[in-house]
Amino acid sequence: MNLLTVSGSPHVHDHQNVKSIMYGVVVAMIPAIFVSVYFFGLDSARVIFISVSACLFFEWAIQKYLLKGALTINDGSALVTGVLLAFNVPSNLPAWMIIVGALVSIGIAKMSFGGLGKNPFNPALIGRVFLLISFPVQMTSWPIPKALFSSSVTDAITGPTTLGILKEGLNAGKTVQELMANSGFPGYVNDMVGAQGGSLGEISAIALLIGAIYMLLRRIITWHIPVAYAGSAIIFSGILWLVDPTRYIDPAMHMLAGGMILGVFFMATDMSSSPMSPKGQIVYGVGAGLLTIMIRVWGAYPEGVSFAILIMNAFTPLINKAFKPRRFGEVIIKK
Amino acid sequence: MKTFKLGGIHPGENKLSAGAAIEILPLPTQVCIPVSQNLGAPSKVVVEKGAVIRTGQLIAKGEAFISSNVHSSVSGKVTKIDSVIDTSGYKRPAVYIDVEGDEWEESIDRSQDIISDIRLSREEIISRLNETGIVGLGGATFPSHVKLMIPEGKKAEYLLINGVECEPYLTSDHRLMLERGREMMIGVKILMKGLNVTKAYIGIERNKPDAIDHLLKISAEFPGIEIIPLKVKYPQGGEKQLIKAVLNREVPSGKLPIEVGCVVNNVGTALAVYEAVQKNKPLIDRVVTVTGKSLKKPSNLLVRIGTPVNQLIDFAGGLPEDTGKVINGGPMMGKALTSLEVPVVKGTSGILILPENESRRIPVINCIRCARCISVCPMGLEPVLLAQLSENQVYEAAEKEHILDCIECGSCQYTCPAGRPLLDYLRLGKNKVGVIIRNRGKK
Amino acid sequence: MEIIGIIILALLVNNVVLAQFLGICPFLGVSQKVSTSLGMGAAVIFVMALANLVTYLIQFFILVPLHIEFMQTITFIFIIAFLVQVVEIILKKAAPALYQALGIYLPLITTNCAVLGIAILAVQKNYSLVESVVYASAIAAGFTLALILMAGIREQMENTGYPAGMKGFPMSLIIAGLLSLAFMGFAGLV
Amino acid sequence: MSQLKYFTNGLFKENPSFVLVLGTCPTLAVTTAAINGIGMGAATTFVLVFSNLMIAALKDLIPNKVRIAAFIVIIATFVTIVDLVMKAFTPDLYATLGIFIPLIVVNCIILGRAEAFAQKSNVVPAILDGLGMGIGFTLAITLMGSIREILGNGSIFNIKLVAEDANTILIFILPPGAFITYGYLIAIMNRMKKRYNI
Amino acid sequence: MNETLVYAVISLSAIGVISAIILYFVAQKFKVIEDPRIDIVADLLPGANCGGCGLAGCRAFAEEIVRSEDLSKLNCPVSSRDAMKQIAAAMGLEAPERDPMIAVVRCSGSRVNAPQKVIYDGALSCSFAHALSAGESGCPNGCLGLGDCVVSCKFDAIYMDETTGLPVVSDENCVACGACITACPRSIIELRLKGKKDRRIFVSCVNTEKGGPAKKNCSVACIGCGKCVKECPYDAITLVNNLAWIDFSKCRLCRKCEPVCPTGSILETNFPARKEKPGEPEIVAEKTEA
Amino acid sequence: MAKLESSLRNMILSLLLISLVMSAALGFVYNLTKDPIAAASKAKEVKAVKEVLPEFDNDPTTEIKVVEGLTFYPATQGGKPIGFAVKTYTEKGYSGRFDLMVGFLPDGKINNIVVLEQKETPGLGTKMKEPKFKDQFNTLDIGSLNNQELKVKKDGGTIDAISAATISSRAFCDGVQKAYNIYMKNFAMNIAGVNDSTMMKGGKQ
Ligand SMILES: Cc1cc2nc3c(=O)[nH]c(=O)nc-3n(C[C@H](O)[C@H](O)[C@H](O)COP(=O)(O)O)c2cc1C
Ligand SMILES: Cc1cc2nc3c(=O)[nH]c(=O)nc-3n(C[C@H](O)[C@H](O)[C@H](O)COP(=O)(O)O)c2cc1C
Ligand SMILES: Cc1cc2nc3c(=O)[nH]c(=O)nc-3n(C[C@H](O)[C@H](O)[C@H](O)COP(=O)(O)O)c2cc1C
Ligand SMILES: Cc1cc2nc3c(=O)[nH]c(=O)nc-3n(C[C@H](O)[C@H](O)[C@H](O)CO)c2cc1C
Ligand code: SF4
Ligand code: SF4
Ligand code: SF4
Ligand code: SF4
Ligand code: FES
Repeated sequence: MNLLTVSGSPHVHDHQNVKSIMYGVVVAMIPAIFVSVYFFGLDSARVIFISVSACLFFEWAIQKYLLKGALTINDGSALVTGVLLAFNVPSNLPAWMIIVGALVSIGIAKMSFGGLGKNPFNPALIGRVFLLISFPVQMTSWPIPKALFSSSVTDAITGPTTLGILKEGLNAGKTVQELMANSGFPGYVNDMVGAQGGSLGEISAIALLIGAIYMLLRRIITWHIPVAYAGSAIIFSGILWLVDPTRYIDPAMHMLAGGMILGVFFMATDMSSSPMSPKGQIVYGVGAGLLTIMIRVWGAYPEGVSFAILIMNAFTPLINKAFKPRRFGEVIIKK
Repeated sequence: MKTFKLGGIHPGENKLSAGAAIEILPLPTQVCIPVSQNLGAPSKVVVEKGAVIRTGQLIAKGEAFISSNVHSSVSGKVTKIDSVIDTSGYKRPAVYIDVEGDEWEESIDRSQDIISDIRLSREEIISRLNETGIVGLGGATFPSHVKLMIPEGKKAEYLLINGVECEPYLTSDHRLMLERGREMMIGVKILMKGLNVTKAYIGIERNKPDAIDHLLKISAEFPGIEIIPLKVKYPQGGEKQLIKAVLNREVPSGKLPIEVGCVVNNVGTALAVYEAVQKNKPLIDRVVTVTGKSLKKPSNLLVRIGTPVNQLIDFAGGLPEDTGKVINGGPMMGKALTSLEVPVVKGTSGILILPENESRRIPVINCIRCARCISVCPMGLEPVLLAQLSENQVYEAAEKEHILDCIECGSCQYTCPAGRPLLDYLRLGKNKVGVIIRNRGKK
Repeated sequence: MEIIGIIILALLVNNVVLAQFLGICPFLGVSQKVSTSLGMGAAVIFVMALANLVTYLIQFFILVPLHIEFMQTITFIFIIAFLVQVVEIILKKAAPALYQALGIYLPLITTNCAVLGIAILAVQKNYSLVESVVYASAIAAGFTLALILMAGIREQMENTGYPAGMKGFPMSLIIAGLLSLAFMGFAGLV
Repeated sequence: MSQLKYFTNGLFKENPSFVLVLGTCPTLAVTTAAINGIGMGAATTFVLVFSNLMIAALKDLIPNKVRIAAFIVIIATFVTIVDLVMKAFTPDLYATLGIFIPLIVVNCIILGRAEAFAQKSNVVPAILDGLGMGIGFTLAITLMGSIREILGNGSIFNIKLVAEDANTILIFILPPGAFITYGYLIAIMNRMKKRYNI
Repeated sequence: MNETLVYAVISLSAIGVISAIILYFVAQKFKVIEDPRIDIVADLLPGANCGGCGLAGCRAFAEEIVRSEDLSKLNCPVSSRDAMKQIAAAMGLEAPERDPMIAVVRCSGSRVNAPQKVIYDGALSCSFAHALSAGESGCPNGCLGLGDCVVSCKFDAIYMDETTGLPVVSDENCVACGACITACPRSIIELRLKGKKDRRIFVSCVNTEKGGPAKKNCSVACIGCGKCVKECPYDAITLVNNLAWIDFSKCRLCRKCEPVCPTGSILETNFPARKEKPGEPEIVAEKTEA
Repeated sequence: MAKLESSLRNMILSLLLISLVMSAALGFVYNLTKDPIAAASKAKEVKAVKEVLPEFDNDPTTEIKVVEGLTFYPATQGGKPIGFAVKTYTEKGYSGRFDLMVGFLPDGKINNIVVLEQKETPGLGTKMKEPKFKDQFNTLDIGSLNNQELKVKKDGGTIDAISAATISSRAFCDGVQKAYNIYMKNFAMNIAGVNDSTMMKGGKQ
């Protein structure tokens, strides 16, 4: 007879594990990857490839030579970070900058803290913001995607994002309506399918939504953060829009343009850096939503998602402390 | 469909033995009866080595308030009074008896007749349960007569009968309700009388439709008893969850069900109560599920207390080749056994045999802070935090985070994708916090 | 509106710790626990507001009229040290509970360069008396904010564990760096 | 020589920036370029040496209760002197170091050394200690400055190392870069200390 | 003399004088009496806040010393004797003399000596494994090898020997704070006299089972045969519950008991090598203290 | 020697003594450095003026005129005005205010510009100091521009903004424009080379 195994209960386990969750996220990102390759051509495949390999390499190297712990590169988390980092940069970013971004994401934001699950900030976003601040020129010149259904990829021309056009124009004193009437403006439909300038993973709302639905169905993410985030952003931007539609963009455009959908479903939901209790997640989502709109409307940057999420990441431990789950039997029932 | 709201999981049910009728396990040649089988103080042995005793004879007397009598489950000769490593893993004093024949005490009514009118008074019921050593068979083995003695100032309104059997694999309660429903219902009536309540609910999960139908059918004969079908969700069998599911009342943190006017008993307990009160039979046997995917014949067996576990396994087809783990109880709350010689005790509801490939935990990696453990915890705790605090030995903080509320259901560890040994650390923490609180009391 | 601008600027955009590098020593030192960092924060807010009030008066009623602006550093720091000590002594006697909560941080404040730095900056910025005090309070609140965020993260790290090589200052500094990165998002709000 | 160890102490073993982690504000704030490190270091060293000297000399004249106040006056005087002198003779450097010159007053190193060392020792060790600490501080912040200047600006001591319009990692001369560089430098120092058992 | 100079001197002196006066009066008025010796004592303590003294940290210990003015019942295990003497001097008291102690691990049940009986697959915590009664070797008292003691030591004085799977105490680092003793769920670790030149003799076993079962689980278990008790010329060894224990206050390190133990469960540390008697199994080699 | 005890008298005396000595020392150093400091700041001004204007032989710092918050330094060569240096500023920089010295030739054309005090982001906004950006303004005649307005290309103007630092570039234009406007308004420049003396007197103080 074999030796018996002893352990405390429980003796059975759910079928989901970290690996299946992480690969689930990768699966959810596939539609967006296709859209970006369609619009930006092989360039975007190049960026994703470099970013993913660099992330995996740094994770491996740091674990092996610095932390000297167990090697866990195949748990999929570095893969997710790699793809998301790629999603957050323009498709024409030079290779070495992508590698710097990967080093920052994995080396500084993740492994310094001990690796998977211990990082207080979202690694991919730290990488992206680091790049944005270090290389503002390269990080803000986005190739213009080809028009929908045309065959050639116009990779040489760069131009602003939807939000960039609006911010620039509003600063110059134009009204929202004037800017949206302009012929170069992508418009709702293009923003939906992805025919807009932008980082390579954020352009197509539809592709991202498909992935998000997949993640929700597989219970990789819960509804709390996305709903709170998008909800508060819509309400806040809606109020501003009602106050003055010429100066403030309407909520629909806020949702479709820029990294909103990507951030709401893929980045704000990163488990390591977001609160744990449902209440906490709602507070976090609302905070991120408000900050995003504030930064977009009044800040120096046209896009506020990354910063808003990072700032809320900083608040996460405090939120965790303040918003505990409702305990069973917490309210003494007087009968 | 009624159920509790907070947390909960739905592990694979694997009720392999649900169709197997209860069989009587042949008498073993030797039994070993641990004399401390209930929650609470150990009992005092009242027989001597070499004594010849009968089935049902008292062998150990519970002397403290929370303790209970132990009776011989067989007739024969006491060969030694020593200790045995029992299912709890600890060495406990035990009486070893060599079986000779099956001579029962005369006072026990061994007929098959069902006696439905309850002749004893409330006080007599309580002392009868005390004499016959009835303890809760739902797992905690709390002496049943103590449960009937409602503390001063409290009042029981409802009796809840726990027919949930939410543990995967286990089917002993299921079979019992199906095959001995009527006796069980009389037991419920007795308990109602003992508690002086007029309303009882029997909660049963929907994965036992035949038991529900059967009890619904006969419940007409038992006014005041209502059958409540419940949605299948673990750990609905936990008494706090059951009360929430059935009555939507929440037992306050750190308090007992009586706080919200409830008393919870297991169906097996109800049957034992029937036998004790109507037939004067002490608790000397119980239904045990023996099951496992590789086991030839998953069964439900009526077993005498003290029978070694390996005899049950032999009866069910022998220990499979690929056995990796043998569990006393269900897969969620049971204890892994280190040896197959341990005796069946009053609290043994099942013997589960897991094959080698299912007996190891998944590899442990870093917590990814996914909060699944939080979302499944039926007590609304933060298992991840509590386990960390316990691992880092900051027990005072763990106490503040209500570690003692944990009912050790294991949902958190079941669901953790990183395979963290959450419940291990929670148990450890609870233990240490308990010690801290006791020491505080001393000062 | 002006005042709100000053507050947002001081609290978020130009956070003392994360953007202006003042008061880093206590920021790194007293950020192990959220509860202590709250105490420290409260003490700093109180002292900064008081110090700015007094230094403002000294600057414009003594130094400027007498044309001895070069004595600014020496008089300011002297006054701050003096104030802190007086507050400490009084608190210890008059409100022992408050002293237990805040008092232990007071000596640390003397060497918190943010107090002196902000007193000097407020003068340089030509703020009015009210603005100067508001500015100082907002700066101190910004200090507290950074301190609490830091403490929250450090408390969490204590629970989850982290590489031994990063223990202590390296860990705190990396967290501070990432916090500062996140706070750059507030750029341009005012 | 036994006196010498007062001097070498501050260089590595008790380096104020990397080991004691005092005076963090200037370490982070002025190290956007290597040259600033030298300027700030020199100014701090001057103040350290003279205030250590003064305090060691006057220690018996100062009653305990006004100890800190007296130290502060002494330190502040030397700081103001440095301030005035730099303004007069090195106006460009003064412009970059800005507010951090007056803040030498509250630099924890100086008051820390006054309390922990000068107050208890004689003039010569006090001077040596001040000098060692000051030079240790200078070396440390010059190192920080060099790293940040190279990475963030592609130059060192204002000598361009890369093409004029090449991309450099700008963030290193911004606040987050300061924190991160400092953090990893201390981590590396700790590791070295452990490895070589210093 | 010019004006600025005069103003500067006057204003600073005025501020200085006024502050000194205010400070003085405030200090007088709001004086809080706190024994200054607390600070002095606290300064002399190591500040490790290890709790080895049984109080909540070093400051509490200092307060307690000053309050009770009695050092004999208070002892900081971490402080050197010199430091304690200094404290005593500061207090004007005598420091109690105390022989140095060290933690000793009383189990030699390595994998080789105590073969594996079951596979343990749970949290890596001795306390937890103990609660499950699941030592892999089957010895109900032996070391579980999961290192709760290592974690508990604040002085890096215990480490796990990779080959034996047993903890080893370092002679240099251990300050006898006793944290590991509390941590070990099986009371395997004991504080014993450190011994001259770190020489110690002790029974490296805590198993209280009878000889048969004990031996079944572990080849170096103390079987309670009592040979050592008879051998000891100083009556230092007692046998309780089938387990021999050497009283270190009586033991004179004569080394007579070690060779007579049939299972080799008596351990000697840091003695010069004995002359090898042929044919005697070398069991001690399995575990040598650092 | 034993330490002095903390009696009131000792405390006051000791602090008084130290304050006295130290403030005296300070006052002394202040007096010593007062002139060099003034000289240094003047030298800086003169240097900046020299950089932005062609050769001159007067001391413009003695003839400064302050108009609408801007400082004007008239420069003459052999008594003949050869232009004005204007110390101007803008509040619109990325990090708030920065100061510029703009040299105007008598005809209103810009001769050269130097950046004085600024707090822009190193590596971004600070690129305005580099010739690549600021030399675009040399010999530029704002008067000949559309609406006489200086703008970056993004806003429909002629100036190539520093990449990723449009804000600083705009602010730079703003500062120069301000100087130009006030200069044109107050110093009634004779663009076609009218009488020099009128120009010199033009400033309304
Ligand atoms: C590119 C790619 C690579 C994958 N690699 C693995 C792998 O190495 N291991 C794995 O378990 N799943 C991997 N998967 C995911 C699985 O196909 C499957 O989707 C996932 O394990 C979820 O299964 P579950 O719901 O049954 O857990 C990968 C998916 C993709 C898209
Ligand atoms: C997580 C958990 C699950 C439980 N599941 C069951 C169950 O399925 N059936 C049951 O009868 N008791 C179950 N119990 C025990 C009940 O909480 C309760 O102790 C029992 O029903 C009381 O009845 P008794 O005293 O008759 O045993 C469970 C307890 C816990 C903590
Ligand atoms: C840390 C940081 C510092 C910046 N500093 C400046 C600056 O000094 N000057 C400037 O014009 N823009 C600066 N910016 C960029 C502005 O926020 C803005 O993105 C830019 O001016 C837009 O101009 P563009 O259209 O040329 O990209 C900075 C951005 C960051 C993140
Ligand atoms: C739903 C989900 C979202 C994730 N989002 C991110 C992300 O935004 N950035 C990232 O670096 N990793 C992300 N990850 C991967 C993983 O959580 C991340 O590498 C950890 O933060 C590393 O500790 C995500 C994982 C999941 C399951
Ligand atoms: S074992 Fe305890 S902590 Fe875990 S889910 Fe159950 S009640 Fe919650
Ligand atoms: S379920 Fe596991 S991985 Fe998720 S938060 Fe809980 S402990 Fe961490
Ligand atoms: S080995 Fe034990 S007694 Fe010795 S220092 Fe460590 S914890 Fe304390
Ligand atoms: S000595 Fe005790 S605490 Fe240490 S490893 Fe062995 S069982 Fe665990
Ligand atoms: S130098 Fe220590 S706080 Fe600034």
